[in-house]
Amino acid sequence: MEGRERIIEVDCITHVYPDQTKVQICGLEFVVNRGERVSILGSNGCGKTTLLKHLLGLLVPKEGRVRVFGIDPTKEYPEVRERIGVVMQDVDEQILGPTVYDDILFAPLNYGLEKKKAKGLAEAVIEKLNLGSLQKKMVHYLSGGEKKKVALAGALVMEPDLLILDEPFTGLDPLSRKELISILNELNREKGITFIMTLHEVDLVSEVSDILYLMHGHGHLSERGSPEEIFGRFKELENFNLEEPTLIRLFRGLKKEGLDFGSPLRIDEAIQLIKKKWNDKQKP
Amino acid sequence: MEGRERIIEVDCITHVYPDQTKVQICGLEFVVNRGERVSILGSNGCGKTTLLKHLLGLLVPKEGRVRVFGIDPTKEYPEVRERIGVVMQDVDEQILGPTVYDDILFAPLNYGLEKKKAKGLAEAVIEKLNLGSLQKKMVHYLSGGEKKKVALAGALVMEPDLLILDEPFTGLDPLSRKELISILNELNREKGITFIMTLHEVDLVSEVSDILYLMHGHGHLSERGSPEEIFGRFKELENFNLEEPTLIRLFRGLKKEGLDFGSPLRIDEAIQLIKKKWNDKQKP
Amino acid sequence: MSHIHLPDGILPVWLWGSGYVLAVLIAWLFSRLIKKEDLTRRLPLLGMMAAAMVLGASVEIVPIAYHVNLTVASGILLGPSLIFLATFVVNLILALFGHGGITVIGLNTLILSLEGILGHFFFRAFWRISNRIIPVAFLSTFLALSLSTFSMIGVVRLGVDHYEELLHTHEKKGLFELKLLKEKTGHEEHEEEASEKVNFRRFMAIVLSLGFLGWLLEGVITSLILRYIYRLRPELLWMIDKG
Amino acid sequence: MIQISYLDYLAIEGGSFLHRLSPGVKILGIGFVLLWVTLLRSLTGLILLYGILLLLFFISRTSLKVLPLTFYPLLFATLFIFISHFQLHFILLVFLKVLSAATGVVLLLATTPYPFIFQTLNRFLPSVFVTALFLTYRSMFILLKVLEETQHALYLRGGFQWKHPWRSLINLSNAFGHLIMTGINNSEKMYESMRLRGFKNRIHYRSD
Ligand SMILES: Nc1ncnc2c1ncn2[C@@H]1O[C@H](COP(=O)(O)OP(=O)(O)OP(=O)(O)O)[C@@H](O)[C@H]1O
Ligand SMILES: Nc1ncnc2c1ncn2[C@@H]1O[C@H](COP(=O)(O)OP(=O)(O)OP(=O)(O)O)[C@@H](O)[C@H]1O
Ligand SMILES: [Mg+2]
Ligand SMILES: [Mg+2]
Repeated sequence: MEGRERIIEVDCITHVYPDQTKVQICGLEFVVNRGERVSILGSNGCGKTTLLKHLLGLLVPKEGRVRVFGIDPTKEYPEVRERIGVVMQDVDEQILGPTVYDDILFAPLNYGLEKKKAKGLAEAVIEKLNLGSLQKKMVHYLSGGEKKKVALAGALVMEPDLLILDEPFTGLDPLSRKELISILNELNREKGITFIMTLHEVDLVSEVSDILYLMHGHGHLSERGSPEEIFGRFKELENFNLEEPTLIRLFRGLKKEGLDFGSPLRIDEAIQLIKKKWNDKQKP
Repeated sequence: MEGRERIIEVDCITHVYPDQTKVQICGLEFVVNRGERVSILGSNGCGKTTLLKHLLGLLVPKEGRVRVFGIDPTKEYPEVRERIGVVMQDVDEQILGPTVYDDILFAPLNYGLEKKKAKGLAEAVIEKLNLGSLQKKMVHYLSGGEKKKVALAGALVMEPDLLILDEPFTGLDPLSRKELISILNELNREKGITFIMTLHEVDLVSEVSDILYLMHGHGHLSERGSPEEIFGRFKELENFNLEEPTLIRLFRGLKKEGLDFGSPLRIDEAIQLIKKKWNDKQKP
Repeated sequence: MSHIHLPDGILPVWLWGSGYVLAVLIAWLFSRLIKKEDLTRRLPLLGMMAAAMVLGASVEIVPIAYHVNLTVASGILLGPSLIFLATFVVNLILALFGHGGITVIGLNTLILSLEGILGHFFFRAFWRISNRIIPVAFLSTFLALSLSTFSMIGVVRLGVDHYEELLHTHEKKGLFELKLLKEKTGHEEHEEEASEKVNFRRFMAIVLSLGFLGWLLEGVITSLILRYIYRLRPELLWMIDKG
Repeated sequence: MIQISYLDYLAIEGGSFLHRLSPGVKILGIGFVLLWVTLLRSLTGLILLYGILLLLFFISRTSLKVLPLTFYPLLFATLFIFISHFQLHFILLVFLKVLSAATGVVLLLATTPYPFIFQTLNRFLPSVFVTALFLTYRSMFILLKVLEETQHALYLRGGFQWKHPWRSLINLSNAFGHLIMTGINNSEKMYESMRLRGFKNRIHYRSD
């Protein structure tokens, strides 16, 4: 991880909302290197969205410093915005319509791409996200999950270098989740796209992230590490209003009963571990 | 299940949205008996919300019949509304504020309870859902998950007989989910409250439901049964844009490798199954 | 109340024509006055208030032909130059839905924006005297609406020659009464049959007495909305001054 | 107001020759209709005009559901007739003027998606104005949704009951404030996302 280009640095920022709610994003420095997949886990209202809004220059920190691609987003965001795709938590107002197709075309056209090129990009992303059947639909007639998908398409269409996603899986059905995960991972693998997301689905964390941050209280960042590492230290998680992933809980339970298989995070891993132990046992 | 009072009956309704999108909730009859915990699973845009809106009399079916507590909700909903608590998918506009406390008091005061009694109820539910610290906050200033919790509080405060919840877990952090599950189950056990919910979290289904409906296409209800029963038939689930719960996938994988432990849905069950098999093996 | 819901083709051409010219002239003037950044920053608020005005205007409270205007609330939030732009947009959209004609957009904009602009200044003036949001908002709305109704009557007055001409040369009964009835929807008008000439005084009496109800209603609604905004996001009310 | 979304739907989904006609031509057409309506005093001329418009209405297979929209301005015309000694000639004249203008406008909207109309206006109106138009239009849908869901919430949670008129009135007035506030918040979010997605000072659209 060392030596890679740092594209995001957040240095202990304080935000005070108009009603005096104070969110202090501090503790650890929040750093993202190019090509990393970063997740942020934390309880409701701990400040995840607040952090992301600072990265986008939508909020102005009272204290502290934010750098995105080396610039201060509150001042110079327009310079980097073409390189950043965003899906915010509240998806309704992000869709500008009138139809799904028009909405996806919005960014390419407004960034001044040629019409033909813009259409090509839009069609590619529609294909990728399986939105063909919704193309012509008016955006205000979509179901909750459909809106989320359209917003994702709008963020992906410009093939950005950095994706900022606030709870992208919320409201998606399981298959769409799986598809989204594989799209994101593919983008990361093939084009080196960096992404930062918040989520509540602990079971998915290990599939979509290299680096996991834990946040609690009002913005306190207290852990940074790989998902394996952090879920390994299971005792602390309850403080973060978190649960361990299902597999971790299963294998911890087994350990308590005297059966120590290890602590896998993925199903195939888990199967291998159990199988191995089982076969080992057979031998003697 | 037989012989119990049927509180909901939906008989093959057709709904046509203004843009001619047709949702036909048909296939199986949708029936809910008093005291049941019912879940509906299905892909994005398949018609879950549409079904719930029909139960609430918010949409008028073009064809077909809906009965809730024996009445037609499009006409006589006000007669039963005190007995029904609702959380819709889009939580933003459901909270009428201005503060969290005012919002939770809203229903009790409107149903003509005395101020003192109303306050008692509100405080009980605030306690239960851990909303103490947000009480005085303006509802427009809440985070996504906090809004969901406030809406849930507003639905639970009147201690309704029937709860209708559209994706109640979406956007909640894991601990809040767990708490909500235990609150719901407690209400069901102690007061016999019936609830109907839609959700996308397959891992939670078995914890919150006796009966599971699967919906696909545009409203087609094709399965009804206990979660165990339905997840047992895993091969069909992909048609529904569904995945099996993590444990089912794990144990199916193990079976493929020649290790048949059974197909549990809950972690404690799973631990017992593995342990038993393990010990059995030790003996000979 | 001050909305002229005239269909196209009834006011004299010179009248609605000069309405357009004046409206465009004022728009041009305002666009010189306002800073570009200020404008873009307040566009979302402008869009939302204009949308609220369109929706309000298209829901008629039938028995008194009254509809919610929200011009004063918008005027307070947006300031004089933006409210002008907003009313222009509102009238154009309403016209596109057939609510009010396309030819009268200019005149409507002048009258409606006058309401918003006056409301804006009244609100600020009264606020210096008392800091109680409800009475201040109510009074500003009431006054602004009544003044704009007078200005509307003035505009209608300008067309009298035209109506009389129509009345006598073309059909026997006149186009002027159209205006009159518009404003007094649902009221019986008995002496009407007798009159062959445009009776402007009676017209004024009816418009003003019905207008009075409208001013009261709008005043109540506006003050409730402003109270809510004052409680939640007071900074919105003074955003203009801080610039 | 539900008609707004329905008109939109018709405009986007329809495939008749009127839908395919360039928006500029259609706007010119409207200008022509209005000119006719303003200047003409002869019944036959107006009957002809209205007939043409109705014909276009059917040729373009525009749903009859939006036809009532063209009757809205008749409300006033009818009242007007009420005091005019009921001369048939005069009644017809006023009705036809009003109907023709309204039918023309509704026809335009039912066959042309709004961005196209705004875009065409963009040629002779300043871009700020067109952007404001666009924002207003989108805000209308946002507000309609907020309106609908606030109504639902009031209904489901017993906020409006004839039994308790005073409480209901208070709830309604609060809901009004809530509505505007939510609308303002939402429009700000919408604007943020426009900026995040490349909006500078003017909207670019498919028809550019
Ligand atoms: N506009 C606002 N005004 C005042 N307080 C706010 C505002 N937005 C958020 N807050 C408060 O700031 C804190 C952090 O909110 P934030 O939205 O960042 O939480 P979050 O971590 O994204 O939570 P969730 O998981 O529920 O989305 C919360 O306590 C919330 O109540
Ligand atoms: N107001 C509306 N107008 C037109 N079509 C609609 C409307 N609401 C929903 N639909 C369409 O009806 C279908 C069913 O929508 P519904 O909201 O019931 O889905 P859902 O099962 O709740 O999906 P999700 O899991 O995404 O919430 C979808 O195809 C959707 O596009
Ligand atoms: Mg958040
Ligand atoms: Mg839904």
